[in-house]
Amino acid sequence: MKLWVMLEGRDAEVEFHTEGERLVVEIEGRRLDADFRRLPDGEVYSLLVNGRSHEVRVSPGGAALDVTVRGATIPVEVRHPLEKVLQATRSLAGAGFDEVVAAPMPGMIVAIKVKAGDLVARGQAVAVIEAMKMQNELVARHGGIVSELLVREREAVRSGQALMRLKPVTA
Amino acid sequence: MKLWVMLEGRDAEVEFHTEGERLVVEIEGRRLDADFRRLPDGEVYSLLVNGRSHEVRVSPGGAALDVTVRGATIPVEVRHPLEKVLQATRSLAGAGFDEVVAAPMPGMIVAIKVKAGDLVARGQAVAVIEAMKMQNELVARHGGIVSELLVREREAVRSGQALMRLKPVTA
Amino acid sequence: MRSFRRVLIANRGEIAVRVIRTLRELDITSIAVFSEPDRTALHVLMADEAHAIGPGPSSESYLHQDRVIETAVRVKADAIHPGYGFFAENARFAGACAAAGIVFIGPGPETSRALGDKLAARDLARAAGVPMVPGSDGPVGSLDDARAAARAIGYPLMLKAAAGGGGKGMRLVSSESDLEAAWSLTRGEAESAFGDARVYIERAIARPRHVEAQILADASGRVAFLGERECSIQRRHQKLFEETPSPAFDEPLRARFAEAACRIAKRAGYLGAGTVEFILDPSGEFYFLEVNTRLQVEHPVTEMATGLDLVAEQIRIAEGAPLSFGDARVPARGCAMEARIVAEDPRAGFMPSVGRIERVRFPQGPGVRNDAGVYRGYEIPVYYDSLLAKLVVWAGDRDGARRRMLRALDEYVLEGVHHNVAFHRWLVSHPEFAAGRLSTRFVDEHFRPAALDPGRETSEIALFAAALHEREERLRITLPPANGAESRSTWRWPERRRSGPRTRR
Amino acid sequence: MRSFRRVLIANRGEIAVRVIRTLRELDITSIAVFSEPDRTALHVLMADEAHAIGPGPSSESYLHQDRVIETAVRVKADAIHPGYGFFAENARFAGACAAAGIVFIGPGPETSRALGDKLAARDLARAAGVPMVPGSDGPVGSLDDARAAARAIGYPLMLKAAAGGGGKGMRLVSSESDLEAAWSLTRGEAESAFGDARVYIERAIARPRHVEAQILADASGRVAFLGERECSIQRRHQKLFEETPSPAFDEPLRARFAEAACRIAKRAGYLGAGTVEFILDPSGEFYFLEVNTRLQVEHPVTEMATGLDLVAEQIRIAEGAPLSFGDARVPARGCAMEARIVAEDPRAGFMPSVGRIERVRFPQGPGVRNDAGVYRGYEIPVYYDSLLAKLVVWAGDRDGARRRMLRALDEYVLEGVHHNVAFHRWLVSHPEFAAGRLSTRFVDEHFRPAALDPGRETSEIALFAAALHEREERLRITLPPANGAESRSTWRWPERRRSGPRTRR
Repeated sequence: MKLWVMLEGRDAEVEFHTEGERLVVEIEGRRLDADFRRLPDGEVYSLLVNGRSHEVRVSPGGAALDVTVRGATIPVEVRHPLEKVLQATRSLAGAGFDEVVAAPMPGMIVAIKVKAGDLVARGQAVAVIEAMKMQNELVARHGGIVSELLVREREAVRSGQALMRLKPVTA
Repeated sequence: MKLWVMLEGRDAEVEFHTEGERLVVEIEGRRLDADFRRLPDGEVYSLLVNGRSHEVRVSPGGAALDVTVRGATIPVEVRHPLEKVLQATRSLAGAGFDEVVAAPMPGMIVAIKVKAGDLVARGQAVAVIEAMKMQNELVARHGGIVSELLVREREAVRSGQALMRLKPVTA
Repeated sequence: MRSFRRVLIANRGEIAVRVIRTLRELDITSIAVFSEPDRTALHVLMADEAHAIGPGPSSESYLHQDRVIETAVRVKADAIHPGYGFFAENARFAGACAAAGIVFIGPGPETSRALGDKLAARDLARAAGVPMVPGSDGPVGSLDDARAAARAIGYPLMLKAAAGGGGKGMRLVSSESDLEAAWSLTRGEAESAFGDARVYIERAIARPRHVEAQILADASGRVAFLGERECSIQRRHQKLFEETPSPAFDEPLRARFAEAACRIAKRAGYLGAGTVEFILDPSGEFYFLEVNTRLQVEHPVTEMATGLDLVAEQIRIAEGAPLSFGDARVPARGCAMEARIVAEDPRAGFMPSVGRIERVRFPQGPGVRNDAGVYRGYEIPVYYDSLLAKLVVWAGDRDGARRRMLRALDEYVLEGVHHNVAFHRWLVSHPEFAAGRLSTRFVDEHFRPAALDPGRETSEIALFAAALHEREERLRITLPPANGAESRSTWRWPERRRSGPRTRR
Repeated sequence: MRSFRRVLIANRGEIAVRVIRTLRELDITSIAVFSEPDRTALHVLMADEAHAIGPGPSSESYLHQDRVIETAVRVKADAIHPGYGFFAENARFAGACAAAGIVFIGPGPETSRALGDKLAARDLARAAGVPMVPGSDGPVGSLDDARAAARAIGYPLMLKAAAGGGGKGMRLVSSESDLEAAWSLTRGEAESAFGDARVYIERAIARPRHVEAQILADASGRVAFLGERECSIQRRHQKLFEETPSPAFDEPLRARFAEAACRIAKRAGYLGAGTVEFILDPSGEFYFLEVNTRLQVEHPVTEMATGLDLVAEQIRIAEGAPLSFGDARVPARGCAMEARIVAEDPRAGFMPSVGRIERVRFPQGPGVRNDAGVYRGYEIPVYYDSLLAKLVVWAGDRDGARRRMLRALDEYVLEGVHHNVAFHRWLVSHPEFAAGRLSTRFVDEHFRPAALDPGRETSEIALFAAALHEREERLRITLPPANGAESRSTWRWPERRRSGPRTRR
C-alpha cells in the first residue's frame, strides 16, 4: 500500500510491505521496521520504529488527522498518491478564498475592533474574546476587507463559531 | 417510584419523590436528599446523600448489579416491590410453587408468545409489553407449564399486574 | 485552644483537593462547596461532604459571600479554609466569618486589610526599616503629580494599583511619552477590577528576580522563616515556575532576607501562613514588594524542601496551637521546583484553552509530586482559572531537580486541551535556566513560539503514525465485516477531504 | 571508569518503569524488552527503545538467557539492569553478561553465587562474627541426621532449602511428630523449585520481626549503611508492607545492626546495592538470615527517608564511580512506609486476580509516591507476578506517615480487578499496627477476611446507588425515544431476573 502524507512544510510518499510478521515502511529511499499497536486506553497507539518507542494519539481533526506526539499536536493529511497530481494543478490556479475568523474557544466577545468594509492587514487584531478570566485578541490570519460581521459585542460564542468573514484583496 | 432492593443480609423498599429540583429517597421511615450524577469517566457516579459524598461504580454483573464503593464490590438486586410479596408466598410454599409473570410497568401487552399448556424454559420470553413506544420482552424466571393466561394481547395492564401463571414441572 | 471537627473549603480545583487531603490526615471532616458546572469536579468527589452554592460564575457561587457563609453555618462548619484567590485575602469575608462564629483560617480582617492595600503595606515595611523600591510615598492624585513623581524617581517605572494583585493593575512605563496613556489605562483597570482607582509609582528594576519568603506565625508571637522561593519565570506578570532555594541566594543573603521578612511579619502582628514578596536586583539588593496573606500556589516547593505540611500548620495556628516545630529552626534539604501545568497555548500567546481532558497519565517515581485538579473525562469549565495541575519535583541539588523535572515532563500525558508542558520542557532545557540566570524578563527575552515547533524526529513520527492509522482504517474496510451484519464504513476519508489542508495554530 | 550510554532493562512492570525513570534523568538511553502479551505494557511505552524477546511464559522471554543477551548485544547495550526477580540474583546470567562484554548492574557472579546459597552465606556471617539463628552447621543429609539436629536445636524449628528464596522452600515444624512429613515435602520442593535438594535446620523464633539493612558498596571498598527497613507484615512469607525506621529500633540497636550488616558486606567483598536480612526477636536480639544481592521491591522507603536515588547509585557503582555521597554519613529524615498494591483478593485467601484495569485514579499530594506498573485499560497478563503498584508515603514521624498512608489508600481508585487496598486500610487502622507492635505473625494473628466486610454505611450507599441507577434506567425507557426511530429497549430487567440472587465472592 502506498500513501501520500502531508504535514506542514513537508510531504512524502510512504509505502508499506509486510515481510512475514514484520511491517516495513519505505520513505524517501529508507526502509524502517514499524510496529503499530492500539492501546486499550483511547485513540492512542504505541509505535515502534526500528525499536524507538513512541506513544501517539491519532484523532480526526477537521480536514486532517491530528497526531499528538510528546504533547505537540500536528495535523497530518493522508491521501491517495494520485491526489498529489490534482493538488499541484489546483495550486497553480492561485488563492482567492474568503477568510473566516473563528472563535478559538468558547467565551464572550468583549470587543469587535473592525466594521464591515474595513481593510484589515495580515495579523491585525479584529476582536477580543474573554474566557477563563483572560482577554485575548483574535487576529486576521491573511487579512482582507471585512465583508460580514457574524456576531455582536457581549455575545457568547462557541468554540469554532465564525465571527466575521474577510474578502481577499486582489493585488 | 418504588423499588425493592436486596443485598447480602438485607433488603429494603426504597421510594423516590422529586420535590422541585430535589430528589428525596425514603427508606425505612427515613427521608434523605440524594443527588446522583454520572461521571465522564466510565460507569461511575458521584452520589451525594444528605451532602455526604461517595464515588460509586455500578456495573451489570450477572443476576445483580455490582456496586463498587471504597474498593468493596457488593452485588445488589433491584426489583419491583410486588415481587417481594410473590417471593414471600413462594418461600412459604417451599419448592414447587407457581410462578407468576407480572408487568414490571404500566403499558400494553403487544404479544403473548405462549399458550396454556406450553412448556416454558427458564429465561424464555413469554410476552412483550409496550410502554411509551418501547417494547420489552418479559421472561419466565423459573419456567414451567403455562397453567393460566390472565391477559390478552392488546390489553392495557397496570404495573405489577399478573399476566400469566406457570406450574412447576415436577422432577 | 479549640479543635476543629468540620472544616469547609471555600474553593475549588487543585487547591481544594490539596486542603481536603490534609483535613483527612488530621481526621477533620472536609466539606466542599461547588457551583453547578463543578458538580463532578475532583474536589466534590474527594471531600467527605459537598454542597451546592450556585451557578457557574464566581460571583454567584465561590465569590458569593452570603451563600458561602450561610452554607458554612447550616452544615455546622467550625472553620473555613479559603485556599488562594476567591476570599483568601478578603478582609470583609474574614470579618463575616467571625461574625457568624466561624474561624477563618488565615490572618484576621485587620491584618489582611492592612497588608492587602499595597500602599499601607509599604508604610509598614518603611516603618520596619525594610528596603523598598524607590517610589511615590503615597497614591499619585493626578497626571501632573504622576509626571512630577516620575521625574524624581526616573524611568523606566511601574504604575501600580494600590489594590492590585495577581499580576493585574500594573504596567511598565519606559519613558515620559508613554506616561499619559499608561496613566489612564492603569487607573481605569484599577477602578474596574478593584473598585479603587488609587495608583502609585515605583522605579522599574532592570532584569529583577522575584523572590519571596515563606513565613509561619503563631498566636504566641513566634515567626518562623521556612526558606525562600524564586518565582522569576512569569508571563503576563503571572508565575509559571518556582523553585527553592533561589539559585541567586547564598547564606549571608538568606539570613538578611529572613530577618527582613520576619521583621515585617512581626510588625504586622501576623498570624498564620504568609508570603513576603521581594524583588532582587542583579547586584544582590532586595526590595519589599507586598505580603500575600494566604497559602501560595507554589507552597509545595517549600513542603518538599522542609518536609512540613503547610496546610496542617495553618490549621494548628487557627486552632490556637503553637507551630509544630516550636522554636526549632526548620532545616531545608535539597532543591524543589514547581511547574504550573496550565490549560493555555504557549504557541499562541499563552491563550487559555478549554475542552475535555481526553486522557491523562501523570508522572510518578522518585521525588515527584503532581497535584492535579482534573481527571480523565473532566470538562474544564470556562468560569475559573486555567491551572490544571502542579508538577513538583525534589532532588538533592538543583541540577538533579532540573533533570528530574524534565523527566517528569517527558512522562506527562495530558490530552484534549492545549497545555504548557512543552513550554516547561523548553524552559528547563534552556542553558540560561540551567545556569540559574533568571529574571522576570526571562520569557520575554528568551522564548519564541517557534522554539516549540516539533523537531524533525517528532514530525516524522507524526507522519508515520498518520500513515499507519490510515492503513489500518483501509485494511479494516477492505476486509469483509464480521457476520456480514455491519455494513457502515468507518472510513472517514471523504469527510476529511472536504476542506483544504488545515494549518497548525 | 566507564560511562553508560545505553542500558537494557531485563525486566517488566513497575520495576522496569522505575529503572527507566532514573536512566532518563541520567541521560542514558533506556532499552526495554518485552514478551508478546507485554507489547503495550507500561515499560514498553515509557522506554526510549523496546524490543520483543519472545512469548508470554517467562522461560521463553524474560528468563530466556540467550534471547536477553543476544538482544542486548544486537542493540549495543553497554549494561543490563536486572531489576528484581528474573535474572537479578542469577550468577550464570551475570557471568554470561561479562562474557558478552556487557556490564551486569549488580554484584559479580562470584558474589551472587556465594551469597545466593543460604548455607554459604551462613558460613560467611559466622566467619564475620555476626549472630545467626541457631541451627545445623550445614545441610542435613538424612532424616535421622535431621532428628538429631532438631533435638539439639529444639522445637519449633524451620526447615529451609539452601537454594531457597522469595518465601519458597521453607516450612515451620512444631514438634518431632511433624518432622518426617515436613522433611520429605521440603526436600521435594527444594529439588523441584531450585534443582538443589539440600535442606538445613534453624530454630524458629517466636513472633519475630523481619528487619533488613540497605547497604551500598563501591569499588573503592566503601560500604555505607542507609538505614533499616522493617518488613514484618507478610502473608505466605511474602512481604506486603514495609517501613523505615523500624519502630523496634533505637539508636544503640541501629548502630550494632549497621555494624553487623557492613561487616558481612565487607567480608563478601560486596559491590553495589544489597540488603542484609535479619530477624529480630522480642528481646531485641537480631540474627542474620540472608543477603539479597539486588534492589529490593521496598527500596523506595529508603529513598524517601534518605533522599537518595538507589538506582542512580547502582549505576554509578557499576560505572566504577564512588558513592555519590563519598564517605559522608547519609542522614535519614522522618518515616516512610510502603504498601504493595497487589492484584489479589484478601477476602479469599489472598488469591491472585487477573482482569482489565477499568479505571484508575492514583493518590497524589504531599508525601505520596505511587509507582504503578499499570494504566487504565491495561489487561494484567497471567504469566507474571501480581504486583500492580507500590504506594509509598513519607511524613515527619510514624503516626504522620500512618495517617498519610490511610489518606492515600482512601484516595486510591483502581477498578476491574480484586486488589488489597482495603486490606492495607485495615492494617494501618489496626491499633496494634499503630502501636508499632509488629511481627511476621501479624496477619495470621490479627487478620480475618470478615474484617473487610463492608460496613453498614457502605452497604447502604451501595443500596442507594443500585436503586438510583435502576431508577435512571427506567426513566430512560419510559421517555419517548427521540424521533421515534430507536425501538430497541435498553431495559435489562428480565435478563437480570433470570437467576437467583448472586452471592458475593
